[in-house]
This record gives sequence, C-alpha cells and structure tokens, in this order.
Amino acid sequence: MSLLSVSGLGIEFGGVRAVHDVSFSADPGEIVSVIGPNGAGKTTLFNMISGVYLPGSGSITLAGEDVTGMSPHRLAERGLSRTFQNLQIFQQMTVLENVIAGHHLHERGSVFADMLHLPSSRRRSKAAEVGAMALLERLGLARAALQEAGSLSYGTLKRLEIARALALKPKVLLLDEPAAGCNAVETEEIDRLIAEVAAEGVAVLLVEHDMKLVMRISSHIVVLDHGEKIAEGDPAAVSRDPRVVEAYLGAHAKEAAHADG
Amino acid sequence: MRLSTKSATLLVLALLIVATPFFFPSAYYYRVGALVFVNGIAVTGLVILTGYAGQISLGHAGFAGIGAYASALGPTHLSLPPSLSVLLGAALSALIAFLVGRPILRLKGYYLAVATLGFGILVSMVLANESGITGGPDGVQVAELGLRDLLASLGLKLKAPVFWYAFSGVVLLVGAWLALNLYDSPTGRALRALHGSEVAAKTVGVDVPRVTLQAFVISAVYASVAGSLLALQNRFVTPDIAGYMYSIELVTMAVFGGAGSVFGAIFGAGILTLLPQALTFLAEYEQLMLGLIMVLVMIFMREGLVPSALRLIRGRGA
Amino acid sequence: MPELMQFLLSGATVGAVYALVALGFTIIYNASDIVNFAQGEFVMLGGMITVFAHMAGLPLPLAALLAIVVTAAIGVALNKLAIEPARGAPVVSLIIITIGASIFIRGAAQLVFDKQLHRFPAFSGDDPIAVLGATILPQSLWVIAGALAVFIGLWLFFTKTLTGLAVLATSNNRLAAQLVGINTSWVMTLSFALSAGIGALAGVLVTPITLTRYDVGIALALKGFAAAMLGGMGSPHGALVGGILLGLLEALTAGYISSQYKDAAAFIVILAVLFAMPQGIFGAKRTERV
Amino acid sequence: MMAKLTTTTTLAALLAFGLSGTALADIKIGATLSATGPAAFLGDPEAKTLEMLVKDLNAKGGINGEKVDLVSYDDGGDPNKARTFATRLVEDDEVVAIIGGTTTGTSMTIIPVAEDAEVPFISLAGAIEIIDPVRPFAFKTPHTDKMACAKIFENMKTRGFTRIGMISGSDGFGDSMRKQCLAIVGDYGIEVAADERYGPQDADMTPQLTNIKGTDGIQAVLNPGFGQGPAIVTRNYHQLAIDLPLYQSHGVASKGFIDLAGKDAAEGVRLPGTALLVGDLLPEGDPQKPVVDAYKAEFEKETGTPVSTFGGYAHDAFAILVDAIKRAGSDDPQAIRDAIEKTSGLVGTTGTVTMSPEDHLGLDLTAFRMLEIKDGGWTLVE
Repeated sequence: MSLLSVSGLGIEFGGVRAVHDVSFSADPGEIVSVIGPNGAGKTTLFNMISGVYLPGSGSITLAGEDVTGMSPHRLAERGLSRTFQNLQIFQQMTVLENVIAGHHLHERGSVFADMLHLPSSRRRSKAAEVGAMALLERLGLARAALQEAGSLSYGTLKRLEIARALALKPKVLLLDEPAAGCNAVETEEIDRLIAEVAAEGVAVLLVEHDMKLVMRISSHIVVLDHGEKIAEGDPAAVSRDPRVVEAYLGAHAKEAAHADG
Repeated sequence: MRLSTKSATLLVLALLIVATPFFFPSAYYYRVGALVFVNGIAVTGLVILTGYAGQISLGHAGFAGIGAYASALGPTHLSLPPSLSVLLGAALSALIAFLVGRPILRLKGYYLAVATLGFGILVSMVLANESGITGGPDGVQVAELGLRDLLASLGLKLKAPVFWYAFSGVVLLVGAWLALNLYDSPTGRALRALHGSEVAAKTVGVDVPRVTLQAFVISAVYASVAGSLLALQNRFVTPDIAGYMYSIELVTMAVFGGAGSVFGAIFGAGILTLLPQALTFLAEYEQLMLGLIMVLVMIFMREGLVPSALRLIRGRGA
Repeated sequence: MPELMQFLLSGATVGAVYALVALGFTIIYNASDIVNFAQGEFVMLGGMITVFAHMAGLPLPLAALLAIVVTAAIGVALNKLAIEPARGAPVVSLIIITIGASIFIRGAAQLVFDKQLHRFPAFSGDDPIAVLGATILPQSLWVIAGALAVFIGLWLFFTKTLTGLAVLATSNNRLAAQLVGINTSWVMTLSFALSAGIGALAGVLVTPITLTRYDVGIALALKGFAAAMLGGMGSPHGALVGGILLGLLEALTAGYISSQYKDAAAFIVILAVLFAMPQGIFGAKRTERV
Repeated sequence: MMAKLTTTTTLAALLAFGLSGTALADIKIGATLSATGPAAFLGDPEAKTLEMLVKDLNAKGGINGEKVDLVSYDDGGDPNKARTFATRLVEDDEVVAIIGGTTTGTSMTIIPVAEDAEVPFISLAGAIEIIDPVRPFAFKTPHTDKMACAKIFENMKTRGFTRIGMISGSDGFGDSMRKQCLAIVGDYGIEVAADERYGPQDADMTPQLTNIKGTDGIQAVLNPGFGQGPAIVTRNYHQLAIDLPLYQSHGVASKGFIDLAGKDAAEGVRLPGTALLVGDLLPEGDPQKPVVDAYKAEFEKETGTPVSTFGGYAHDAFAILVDAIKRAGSDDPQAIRDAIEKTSGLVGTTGTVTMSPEDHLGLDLTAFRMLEIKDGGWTLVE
C-alpha cells in the first residue's frame, strides 16, 4: 500500500472540467513529478490533494486513511505539507518567524499559557526557534533570519517556503514549481535539497517546468493534459511515450531549451 | 543593548502613566487620562483581532456594552459586588463572543464587517428595549466599585478622577503586557500567519477557525473590561456605549495609531481621545475632522501613525 | 385581511426605500469590489439639497435635479480624492476610508445645512389611495416605481450596454480590462457618479415619507446594506428583492409579533441567511485563487 | 529613546496647550449641551439661548455689577463626554454652577460630578429620575414626563375616554415617557388597550397603527416620542383615516412638528405645551406673557429660527440661576445652591417656579397648557 494514493480525482469549475479522473500514488522516498502544459490542471490537482479545493469526485488516501475533502490543517496534522506556485509568504513576519510558524503543529499549546508568557509557552517557542534556525542554516537563509520576509528577493522566498514546509516534518511534501524564477545556481541547490529530502523517506510530489530538473530527479512522472492523465511511468518511459511527445514534450522542449538560454 | 519591542512598549507606557500627572494642572486631566486608558484597553483587544489576525469587527462596542451593563446590573439584580460583576461581564462577553464568533467568523471582509456591525446593533437594541432590566435608552445607574472607599479607609484618599486614572492605567499595562506576550507566542504567530496568508497558514497546520475564534473571544474580553471600567467610573451607563459610533471610533483609534502594534493602537486611542478635548472650540467641526483623519491616515499611512513613523525613522537611520 | 394588506403595503413602501439604497451600492461594488459605507450620505444629500434648494425658491423638480447632479459630483470627488489614492489597500482600510468619508460628509452637512428635520411636499399630494381595504400614499407609489425603474435601468445597463459590461470587466480583472482597451479610471468615475446619483434620487423620492436630517444617512445605509447583502452584493435583482423582503419582514414582524423587536428580527434573519448562503440569495459564488 | 521622549513631551504639550483654561472672569457659569449629535435639535437652541442671554445680561451690567462668563461645551449627546466636560467644568474651569444635560442620559452622568464637587447643576432634560430622589445639588427646569402624562390623561378624562392606545418611540424620551404614563394611567380610570413601539428612525408606522385601529373600543391614541417619529405617526394616522383623537407629547411642541406632519394630518392633534408656543394667544395680564414674548422676539431676531420649547428650558435655567446668584449675593456654589432651592414665584417660559428642599423642579400642572392644532397653528383648549 502506498503512502499517498489518489484515485479518480476530478473537479469542475462552472461546468468546465479542470481535472478529470486522475489516479496515481507515491511511496516514501519517491519523487513523483506531475508535468503537463500550462493549464493542464497541475496546480488544481495539488490544491485538491492539499485540501484547498474540495474534490468533485474521486478519493485521496494518506497512509491508509481516506482524507478526501479534509481541511488543510488536518492534512498538515497527518504529515502533508506544501509550497505554492504564487508565493504565500507571511510578508509582515521575519524570515525566522515564517519558519517558526511552519513549526506550528509542534509549538502550539494553550492560549492562556501564551498570553501569560508561562514557561511552557516559552519552552515551545524556544524549541521551534531552534528547529527553525537549523532549517534556515540548511537552506542558506540564516543570515536573513531577522529580516522582514516581504523585503526579500523572489528566489530567496521560494527557498523560504520550502523551509517553512519542511518545518512541519512532513511525510508527504508537495512542491509547486520550486525552481521557478531561480537562477541556475539556486536551481541546482533546490535539486540537491529535493533529493536529500526524498532520501530521508519523504514522498515528494513535484510540479515543475524545468524539464532537465524533472528528468534528473524524478522516480516517477505523471503527465496531465487538459485535466486528464495521459501517461505515467519512469522518466525514460514517459519521455518515449508518443502521446506525451505529441501533447507536451514537443512544445515544451522548445520552452525548456529557451528557458535554459 | 537593544530593548525588545515588548519591554520598550511597557516601559514607555509605564513612564507615560506615571510621569504625565506631574504636568496636570487639575483633576480633570486625570479624567481625560483615564478615558485614554479605557479606550486603550478596548483598542488593545482590537490589535489582537485586527492587527494580529487581520479580522475586522465593527461591533466590538457591543462587548463593551455587555461589560458595562454587567457591572451596572450585577449589583442590583444579582446582588453581586461590582468587582465580581466585572468578571461576570467578561465571562459573559467571552461566552457570547464564542457563540457568535463561530458562525460569524466564517464570513470574510465586508460580510464579516457587516455581520459584526449587526451584532453590535443587536446588543444596543436589546439594552435599549429591555428597559425593565436595563433601564432602557435613558440608561441606568452604576454602583460604586468600592475600591476607592477601601483605599480611603486605609488612609489613601483619592479624588474619583485620580483613582480611575491609576486604576485604568494599571489595567491597561496588564492588558498591554498580555497582548505583547501573545504577539511573540505560538498562538500569536499563528494569528499573524493567517493574516499574512490564510491558505499558507492552513497548510502549516493552523486551525484557522479555532485561532480566529480565540482572537475574537480575547478581544471581546478586552472590550468588555473597558466597558465595565467606563461604566464604573461614570457611575451611569446608557446603551450608547454599545452603539455603532463607538465601535467605529475604536476601530479608527486602532487603525489610526497602527493596528499591528500595541503601542501604536494605544497611541491612536490617546490622540483621538485628546483631540476633541483640546479642540472644544472646534466642536462643530469634530465630525468633519474625524472623518478627514480617517481617510487621510488610511491613504497616506496604511499601517497607522506609529508604525509608519518608525519605518521612516529606521529608513533614515539605515 | 385588510390588516395583512396594510402590513404588505407598509412593507412594500419601506422595502422600496431600502431597495433604492441597496441599488446604489451595486454599481460601485460591481466596478471595484468596494462596499461604499458612504452610500447613505448620498441619500441624505439628495434629500437635504432638494430641501434647501426648494426653500431658496427653486421649483421642486429643478431642486431635485440639482440635488442629483451635485451629489453625483460629490460621488466623483469621493472616488478621485479618497478611493483612487488608496488603490490596492486591504479591505479593512477601504472600510475605514468609506466610513471616514461618510462621517466627513455628515459633518459637512450639519455645517452647510442645519440640524433640524425637513421635508418637502409629496409629488402627488397626500391623499391616501385605497387598496383592498388598506391604504397607501401616492408618494409610496413613486418610491416603488422609482425602485423598479432604477432596477430595470441597472439591469439593462449591466446586460445590454458596452459600458455596463466594461464595469463588470473592470471588477473581474482590472488589468485584463485595461488590456482590452477599457478606460478603467473612467469606469470608476462613472460608477461613483451613477451610484451617488441613484442615492440622491432615492433621497429625493423618500424624503416626503421618511423626512430628512443631516444624520439620516447611517440608518438608511445600514438597512440598504443589509438588503444588498440579503439579496447578494452586486446583483440588481438581489438589491430589489433583498430590499422588499427586508421591508416586508419588518412590517410583518411589527404587525404580528412585536413592533419592539422588528429591527432585531430583520437582522437575525439576515445573519441566518448569510450563514446558510454566504453570498446572499442572488450573489455570485467566487472561488479563491491560490 | 529619542522618539519616545518626543512623544512624552508632545503629549504633555498637547494636554497643557489645548485643555487649559479661559481667562479669569467674575462669575463663571458652565454648560454642557448636546449642540451636535442625535439630540442636536434640542441642544442647538439651548446653546444659542444661553449664549444670547449671557451677552444680554453682560450688556446690562451683569449680576450685582459682576460680569458673567459662560464656558459652554458640546457633548454631542454622549453621556461619557458629558461626564468628562462636567469634570472639566468643575475641576479645571472652576465654574460656580452648571447648566445642561440636554438629555436624561447626559444629565444623569453629570449629577455625580456635581454632587461630588458640590456645585449646583440645573438639567434641561425631562426624566423624573433627575430630581427624584432629590439630591442636594441637582435641579431641573422642564416638566417631568409624568406631568405631561398627567396633563394628557386629565384631558382625556374630561372627554370621558377610558380605553386608549399607545404608540411610543423606543428612544430615550419615548421610552421614559411611556413608562411614566403606564405607571399613572390607572389613576385616571383609563386602560391602555394597545401598546405599540417604533424605532427612532423608522419610515412607516402603519402596521402598528393598524393594530391599534383594530383593537376594540379604543377611544383615543397617545404618541410619546420626539424627532421624526411623531410626525410620521401623525401622517400615517391620517393616511389610515383613524378618526380617534390623537395626543402627542410635549416632545414635539414646536412649529416644526406641524410643518413636518403636514397641516391636514396635524389637524386636531392635542398636546401639552408651554406658554412659549402660544404667547400671542395668552390674555393680557397672564404673568407669563411678557416673559415669553420677550424671549421669543429676541431669540427669533438673534437666530432667525422659530423659538422652541427646548430653548425655553435653557432660558428658565439661566433665569433661575441669575436670580439665585442675585439673592445669594455671592458666587459661592453652596450659597447659590441654597438660593436656588429658595426660588419662589419666578416666572419662566415653562411656568412659575417655586422650589423647596423637597421639590427641585418647582412646577405644577397649571404651567402646562393643553394645546390643539387648528389650521396649522396652535389653539388653547381650556
């Protein structure tokens, strides 16, 4: 049995099928990439898996439990964490606070203790802060720790989101275009990081446009087109699949090449 | 050594509370000071709700009304001492905030604004209509808190405005301390996180309905305590205290000074309480000026007076 | 039975007043997603300017026209001076801005005009018209007709005219609207002018019934606002139906249950509707984008 | 730290600058009135009246040769502000007496301040609570609501009515008067068979009036309230063609009411009013005639607006105070208080005032006149 499995998932917006009958699964340590042209429904799929959208049909199972339609914070409690294509940073908080907030599930406690500044509250905060600092070090963000997040560059914020998502100590991590807007050096760092995280036993779900990155690190690829799954398999098999080449790779190869410049 | 925001805020507040009386020519200034503190308490609650959690309420005067009437009616109807009545009012406000907040906080933005507005109006309507219990629109008298007499019997005789200045000042300090503790705590971070991005807050595990409800209940208790203090020092209360205008004034004070900062919001309460007193010869223009201030601050200093000013100072320094 | 009829007529009269105010909210909301808390002041201005222009010797129709034009100009000024400079501000700020504007307008009105109650003569006299054993004043018919006319006008405007579609497009996606060549700044100006003008027209129509004073705006805005929410923000159907429903609700509560708690009953029903249907009866559902 | 220091000094400066006082004057009288806000239509004429009277008095040489200085604040009808201004008047401006409290709510918050500071206070609000129980320093000039009720019920009794309907505003005035009326209505052998309410800003009262109309055996209807409510009630009453006598309260005793209700609708409406409204109808020799005629002429000349009962309350309060200071021969608050309590036979616009330690109002029912509206004007019923 897989850690995460999605079966027959679908959703409509105003009668338009955004995602239809998509099934796949992911195991611990696996990196599953979801690829497809723009508008193929990748982010919508992520939004359903992470509980942001309520699926119209199908089901999602996490560690054997049916979690279809469960709210995001309950999914977070069950070890599912994510980043966003359009950044969702806590702008008014410092970089460090953003990552401490990522530790919410580990640091939360009685609101009375928090207001009275009781030792128990301070202990929780301190532990979260230590964990957050470690993550910032790992992602090379330690120097920016006390800066307000809103003042940072796009690439840095992308890494900050990953740090925040990791703070949850997730079993399943959904990364929505983690390398978008990053330069070559940053992309390589992210590449390394994803591999590391997977190696620790986390199931990573990845939406990414950088094909070289996808082909290099994915253990399994799911291809979407017009909201439907058109192919699935390991990178070699997918890249050979004629439907994929026709629907996607042909067009996208150019795009990727262009992006690489 | 760099002072933390918390220590700095508390220190400055304490200094202001203790030092300004040396400049007071008459007891009347203590009265104004006490009003600043009472409004400051209510506004600190709004900092938690609006500044931290990003939720608006145009009905918090309703909770001030509950607190005020609890301290008025507790002694007459339940034979409770006024001090216990204040606590009862706070508990009642918390309970009502808890019950009302659950459904209301599902709404967002304008809908939340109107729902809270409606709640406040309902409270003032009940206070005005149930005249058998509440004394109706003309109001009801409030018993003496008794603490002043106690102090007098111990040899410390204080004029009413002086006593209320000191008492409200202490309550404000405690309220500010609690709010500042919350800011830098797990719950505070969760609130500020959902203010920044609700969806991201959810995905890091923040139970948004739960923490917004906590913020709503806490801010209701602040408003309730402020209402009680106001009623007790005025010795009389009318349903106006729960009215729409007082709700708006509270929000304006918070936003004017800076809803994101406890000191800013209290500062806003101070300025907007003092202005009408300083400009009595312009009383005719009071509404005009209040409206103008609200518009201008929101356009030119979105974060409010104090945070905008601090940003400017820091920007220069860097 | 005549009692019920009287309650219904009363509800329709009051409801039409609320509907007119609610209709004023729709345009600005549709163009900018802003709920204009100063809408009630437009209604007040419509009434007060007419009163004072009429007292100064202008014939009533001319005074009313003047009131509508001046109020529309004030609406445009509000947009230019307070709303446009605050573009992109969070909802909380916009709420405070429009509330601030309403307090400002009220403060100015008490200085420019006075603090007394006023009215001017009803358009078609005060002789009640009998309907099935109940009565209604001719002015109520004017208000009801006015609400219907504004509703039909708005409905045609939003569905049949290019300008109306441009307003909707601006609300949906300002940037995209600009890209397809819509002058969004002009659309905003127009929306505020129209909203203010409709508000003033409402003021002109209702003043013989409700009377007017510098501070009548708040109560009217709150009721109109509640009506708009009940029906669904931004929908002319919603404004009309919401207004009439609210009026009927109040009249029937006052008639059959308790005149003391009719306002409370109305608010409770609205809150209940909002919890069941957060978008109101006719409101469009919006999906949050991530 | 710099920034914080600046804040402190600014605050102190603000306090010191704006809040500190007016120049020393001979006799300082304070007022806090609701010249703006929801009760502005009461407070505005009151404020104007006081201003006018003080100017006059000083032009005539003041009291016992000393000039009067009026310190007047606008509390906007907010009891909280009223209390603050009262504190300011006694603590900072150090006035010898306070006039004001336009509404019951504001008056009730001023009372504890005046009592604490032992400064006489003359309220301009209606509720009986202000002077009952009698407090040493609290006085008032308007008739109580209870007296208005009594006047109305007396009139109803003479017409043989035993069963009436009531429709009251839910504002402070309407609510208080409703309570007072219900408390004494039984004494007149009258039964209230229908008891309806309306909100202060309601636009249509036909449902309530329809219910009253549908109640069996009702002989007359009473509408305690002020503001737009009574005007709309009167119009709706006419619209529903209810042919029972309609009584309004002293809360609408002004020419404006007839204009707002409309001449036709207001025809035949009765209400208890003061002599001020009917000065020209008073017989020569009526002691109030010269007083009301003088005040009316002067007020209308000075402000260009018609005189109202409410301005008259302020007129009387000022007259009582000036008379008391004259008799006391000093501006010591305690002496003034004692003199006010001994006020006797002082003719004001509301009536002839004779106070005592048990009565801090000093008016009786005879001061009220039952008026009836005919052809858009007032007529005396008696």
